[in-house]
Amino acid sequence: ATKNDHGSSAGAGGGGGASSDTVKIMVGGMSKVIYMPAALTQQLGYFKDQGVKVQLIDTPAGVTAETSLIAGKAQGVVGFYDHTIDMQAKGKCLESVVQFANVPGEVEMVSSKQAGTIKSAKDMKGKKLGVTSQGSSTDFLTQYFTGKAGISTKQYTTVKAGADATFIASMKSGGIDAGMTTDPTVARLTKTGEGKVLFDMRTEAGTKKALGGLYPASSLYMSCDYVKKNPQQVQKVANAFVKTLKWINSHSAQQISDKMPSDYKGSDPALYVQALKGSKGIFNTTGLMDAAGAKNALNVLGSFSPAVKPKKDQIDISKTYTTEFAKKATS
Amino acid sequence: MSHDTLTADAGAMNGAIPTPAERKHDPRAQLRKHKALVYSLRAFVLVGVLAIWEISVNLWFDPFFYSKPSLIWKQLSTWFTDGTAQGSIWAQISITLQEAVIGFAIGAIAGVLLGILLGRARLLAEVLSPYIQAANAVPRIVLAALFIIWFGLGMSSKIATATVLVFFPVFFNAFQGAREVDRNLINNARILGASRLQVLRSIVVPSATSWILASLHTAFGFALIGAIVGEYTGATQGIGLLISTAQASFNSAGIYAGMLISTVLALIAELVLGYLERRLLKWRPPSQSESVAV
Amino acid sequence: MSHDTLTADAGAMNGAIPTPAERKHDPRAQLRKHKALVYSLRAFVLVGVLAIWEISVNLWFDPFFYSKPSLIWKQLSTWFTDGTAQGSIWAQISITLQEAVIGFAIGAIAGVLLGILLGRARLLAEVLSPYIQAANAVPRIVLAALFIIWFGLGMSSKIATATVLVFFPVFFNAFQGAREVDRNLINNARILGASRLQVLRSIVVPSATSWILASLHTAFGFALIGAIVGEYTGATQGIGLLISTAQASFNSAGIYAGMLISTVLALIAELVLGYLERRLLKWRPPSQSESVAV
Amino acid sequence: MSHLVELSHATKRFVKAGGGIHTAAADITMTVDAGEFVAVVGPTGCGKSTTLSLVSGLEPPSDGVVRVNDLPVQGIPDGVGYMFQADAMLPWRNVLANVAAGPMWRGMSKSDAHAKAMDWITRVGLAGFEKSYMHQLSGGMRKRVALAQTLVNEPKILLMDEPFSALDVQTRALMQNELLELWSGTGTAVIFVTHDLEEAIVLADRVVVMTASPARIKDDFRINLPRPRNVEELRMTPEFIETYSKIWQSLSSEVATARAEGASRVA
Amino acid sequence: MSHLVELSHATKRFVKAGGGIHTAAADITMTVDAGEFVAVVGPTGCGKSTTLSLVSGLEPPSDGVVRVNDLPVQGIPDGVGYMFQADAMLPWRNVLANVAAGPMWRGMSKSDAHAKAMDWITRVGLAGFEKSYMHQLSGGMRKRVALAQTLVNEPKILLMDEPFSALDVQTRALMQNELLELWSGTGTAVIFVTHDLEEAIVLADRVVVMTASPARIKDDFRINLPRPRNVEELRMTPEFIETYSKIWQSLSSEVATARAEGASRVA
Ligand SMILES: Nc1ncnc2c1ncn2[C@@H]1O[C@H](COP(=O)(O)OP(=O)(O)OP(=O)(O)O)[C@@H](O)[C@H]1O
Ligand SMILES: Nc1ncnc2c1ncn2[C@@H]1O[C@H](COP(=O)(O)OP(=O)(O)OP(=O)(O)O)[C@@H](O)[C@H]1O
Ligand SMILES: O=[N+]([O-])[O-]
Ligand SMILES: [Mg+2]
Ligand SMILES: [Mg+2]
Repeated sequence: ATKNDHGSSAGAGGGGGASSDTVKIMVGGMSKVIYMPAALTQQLGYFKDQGVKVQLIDTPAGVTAETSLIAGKAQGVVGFYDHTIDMQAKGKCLESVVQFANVPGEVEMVSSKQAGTIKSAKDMKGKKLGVTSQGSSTDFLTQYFTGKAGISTKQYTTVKAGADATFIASMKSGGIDAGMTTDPTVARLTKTGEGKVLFDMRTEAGTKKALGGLYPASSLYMSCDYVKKNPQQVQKVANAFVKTLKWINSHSAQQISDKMPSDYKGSDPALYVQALKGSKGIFNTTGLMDAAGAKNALNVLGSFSPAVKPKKDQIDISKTYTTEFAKKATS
Repeated sequence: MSHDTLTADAGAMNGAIPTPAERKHDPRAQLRKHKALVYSLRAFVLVGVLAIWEISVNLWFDPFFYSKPSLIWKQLSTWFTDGTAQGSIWAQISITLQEAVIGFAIGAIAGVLLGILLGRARLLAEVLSPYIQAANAVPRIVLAALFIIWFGLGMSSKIATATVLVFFPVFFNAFQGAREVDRNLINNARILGASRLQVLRSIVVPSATSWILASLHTAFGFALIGAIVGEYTGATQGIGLLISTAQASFNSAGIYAGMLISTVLALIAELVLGYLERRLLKWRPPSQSESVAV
Repeated sequence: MSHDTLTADAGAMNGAIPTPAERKHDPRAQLRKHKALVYSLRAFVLVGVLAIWEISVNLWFDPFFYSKPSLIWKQLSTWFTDGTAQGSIWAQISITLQEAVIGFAIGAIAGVLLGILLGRARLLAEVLSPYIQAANAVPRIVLAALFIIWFGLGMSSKIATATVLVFFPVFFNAFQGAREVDRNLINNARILGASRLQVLRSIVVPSATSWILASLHTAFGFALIGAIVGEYTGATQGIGLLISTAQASFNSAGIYAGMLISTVLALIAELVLGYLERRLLKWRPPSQSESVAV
Repeated sequence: MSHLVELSHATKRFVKAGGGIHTAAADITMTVDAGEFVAVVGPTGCGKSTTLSLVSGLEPPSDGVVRVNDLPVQGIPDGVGYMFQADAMLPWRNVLANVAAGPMWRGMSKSDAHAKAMDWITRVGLAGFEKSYMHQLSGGMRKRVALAQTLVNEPKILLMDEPFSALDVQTRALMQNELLELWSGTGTAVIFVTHDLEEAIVLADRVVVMTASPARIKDDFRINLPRPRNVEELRMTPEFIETYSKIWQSLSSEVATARAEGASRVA
Repeated sequence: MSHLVELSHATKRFVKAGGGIHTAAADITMTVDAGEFVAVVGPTGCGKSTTLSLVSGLEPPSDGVVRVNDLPVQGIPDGVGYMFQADAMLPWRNVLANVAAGPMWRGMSKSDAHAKAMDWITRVGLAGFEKSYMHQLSGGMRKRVALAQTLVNEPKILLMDEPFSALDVQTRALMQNELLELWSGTGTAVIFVTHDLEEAIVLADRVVVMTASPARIKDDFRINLPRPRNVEELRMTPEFIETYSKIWQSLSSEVATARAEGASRVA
């Protein structure tokens, strides 16, 4: 593996890895169900089949993944598509190469104690709403659906509740009244009855209800520069991922679970299967971007992200994704 | 009276005209001169580092990652004039400071008490030390998450993180300080009638003071880190959250600005500690370089 | 020869029959007895804590959040027999240990050198100390993220995090230790002909040894934390990643098991350090409670 | 046969550097009664300080028994005062606070303790230095602080390890006279280690001579000079000179042994 | 008029506890030539140690000049040896390593330094203790280690601050004889602080008497006793007794002054 010396990061295009035959892909939480294709492809051996060396690097913070990519320390990221829009606003070119899902896979959960009072976005006034982090996609999505209901960010409290156990504990103890999270946290809260689903953005219908359109999220994105310089390499990776997407579609949650390392299933494998069941539907089979969805994502970010808002009109959405590789992979 | 014990002030008041030699050796003038030198060198270092940073980022590096002083300054002035997304910057500072101060107090007191206790009680120390050693190796970042689960998202989880970070360095220094006490002093005190408790209070604690103070120098910084790591893991307010928000929105100037605020807080705490140290250790012989020749 | 300088062994070899009084006061037997006591008390504490944990979780708490010893044990045996998602557990341990050891070495050496240097160079200390103090208040968790940008995703960013965590406590103790040196000893050495460097090597460093060792007791724990925090921030291997995976999959037993492995590593390091300490400080008068009466 | 202090077959061994065993005091049997002033002399390094530490309870004997007030010594016996050979004052307290420490630890009020301490500071000639810290005093001044610190407690058993060795001749004579005055009639037992035979004879009821290492009791001379004694005058009397030469003979052969040993150990 | 050591109007002031200024030595003017043995006596706390520290270069004078080898003292002058009043041995080194430290710091090889150190350890009567650490030695033994440590360097200017005060009479006499033997003919200048007037007269070419605090030079007596001197024999000669009483008069009035001051300072 090549290590870039940090002084050369002006060439933030990520071309640093070009000479290397290992593709480093950062994953914003390997055991998160929405990023499951990463680990699953590895488990299925599809990278090897394609003759490409891929190293998956786990990081719980999507932002670390993206920063590493821009700094040229990695060649790809499995994470939220909307970061590519954000980065264009900041003058960096990233593009989604394989789009795993056209819905966020996020769920707005309401604590069961509040389930009686919070029935729609309008009821969020004065509540404590959990997000993974201020400034993150979950924060923007929350601002969007509350904004649509006429509630400004000043009218509720945004709480950084993290994901996982801290989220669950916070919901249980009343630290948050509602909050946005993914599987398996959703599955756990539903199973114990500590939380109820308010907006299910794991389905197209639920996403449209909450956001008025699709919102492509889980994806493999890379720096435009790297993609341009290494088309064969990128194609191999895309082939592997698309193959995995198809595999997901043709197998049951239980079968998928059986393929995954036991560590990802934690102490309750049944819960993991439950989570897969809940979220499996978000993945498409082609790896292709839904163009309208991409526009909607720009719309959401353009309303709330301090970085995107002022540049909303200059942003060329077509530069934030490519369907070239996914198309070839499917054919 | 052959004892020449005028204070310098009394001499001046008596209208005594200082001889040239006396004037040359006026310790206060020397002290002033030395202080001026130190402060100007400090300013020089600061300006130098900032200038190198600004220039090198302008010439070679990507401000996206490394930011630069002028951007950080802009970020700070935005925060201080327009406030932050979470409200007034002063509110954030006050929250983080409260968490750090409370965590510092609890951690330091517990560290000193337990350190001195174990330092003097050999069997207890032998039995417990592997466990304390082990506890010290628990990653605080994981603890911060556990504390949120145990204590909730409020201040208490951050205080707990700060406490834990402060406790260990203080404990280990107090422990060692208590063990290093000159045996002669203890023997003498016991002979003079000091009870075990009095030996502890009058001999062991003062002997360990410089050890404890040395650890406190690092400890407030740790308390701040604890509070920030706690906020970073989950919170509604505080500097840690500011940093995390800046990180999430790729605002490197914000990250550095947040860290800067935290370091300024640490420096202010250090001033207070330095004052305390000078008061507590005034009995100490001046080190060769410090002694003021008259 | 009225000097009664038989070693105990020589006495035995000469076939001298120990008098009852001698046998009663056999220092080695006493030592053995004391060690047995210590070890059994340690075991007692361990078993007690584990039992209370297990029972109270069974009765009152939610094992989802608090886990319990039996589950942790199960997790550990899975890891050690079936391996982890990232490969063999030994590989994880070895990676984390390498990062910690290298970070520890760099941080400790830098801390000792700079601490002693600044401890003896007063002006330098006065000029730089506010900056060092400030640097100490930078949250390591934020640094870990920065280090990934600076040093990449490999081991070096974790080593850097470990180094930074180790550096400060060692630095501050070495600094204080260098300042605490008995002035008489330095004067005597200078009179006897020691150069500045020789004074540093022969007087200052040995004098500061107990200070430095005290800080090293905490430092290896910090090195492990640094490595783990680094891995936690982004990695392909290591104990930190194990913990982070366990966290993300609600496996609280996994979190505790990961922490347990890290603490065991710290304890092993402590054994090594303890051995080192006894060797380096063998000149020291035994403390009252330790001295072996013959 | 109740003695205030009684050592019987007391022995003290240390583990030496290198693991060997060094016997610092061997089979010491001696008694001191209330009101008795016993001086101990012996070659340097023979074990005098070690013997005092046995009586003080700071070190347990390796063998034999040490009794104070008819009870085997365990911990520090009541009423013991011990002026160490080495400095042991608290560096972070000034002279006044150091001298007042004992009475305050024993429950006296601060103002009483300070008044009493000030009295003693004056007696040892350090008035005006009560606010000084230890590092600001000369060697002799520190010794006098230690003396005041010990005496302010009015001990019933007074152990003194070369208390006057750092003082100039006249200060020393003054201190000796002061000590005799204070002691006379109080019933205090004094064990006084010195390497100055003159001082031993001038002060003591008995002079105990110790052998070269390991210390054993070699001789025990009773000094029959009349009290109250004036130190300056006594020195010229024929009784004094006779006693001196008797004890000197006993002592000097020990010192010679000690020297010879030192030499033979290398050979 | 080239003297090896020359103090002219040297004064040393300290900042006292509480901020006042204490003059420890005032206007000291004296010279010492190569090969001269000067003893310094004076009341305790008058400023004798302070004067030595000026000559050693460890403390700069507050006023006046100190010259060694005709150069104003800055830092430690070449060829100075200084045996401190207080312990200053390295506790983490054993006796041998402590004594060998000086030669090794000055560039001697380890084996040579150890051989030379061992020779000196034997001369001071500590053979057999070379592996011991400081805390394992008696007070007198520690003093002898310090003596060996200083002499092993063969200094040209030897400053000694009460070197023999912790030794028993006979060891002391032995050490005195040894010192004289070593010194004679070497051209070494010795400044020897002692509170024992007998010792001063027996050893020195000149006895300097200092006043009560702050130390000034009060008298400077030349001792015209023939050399080589035998310490034991000399003590009984009429010349000795005459000299003793002359110096004693000078000294005792100072000691009395010091005492009176101590008393007056409280009133
Ligand atoms: N802690 C110790 N460990 C080993 N040996 C020791 C220890 N303490 C004392 N000794 C040895 O015991 C012997 C007697 O020591 P002690 O201090 O009692 O002598 P002393 O008669 O008081 O001598 P001085 O007149 O020089 O003070 C010495 O040889 C010394 O080396
Ligand atoms: N660092 C200091 N600060 C303040 N005062 C000091 C300091 N060092 C010495 N003194 C004072 O200077 C005076 C002279 O001290 P010095 O040690 O020179 O006396 P000395 O003649 O050697 O006495 P002794 O015979 O008792 O050793 C004393 O009154 C002492 O209190
Ligand atoms: O976990 N930290 O010590 O920053
Ligand atoms: Mg002794
Ligand atoms: Mg002196």
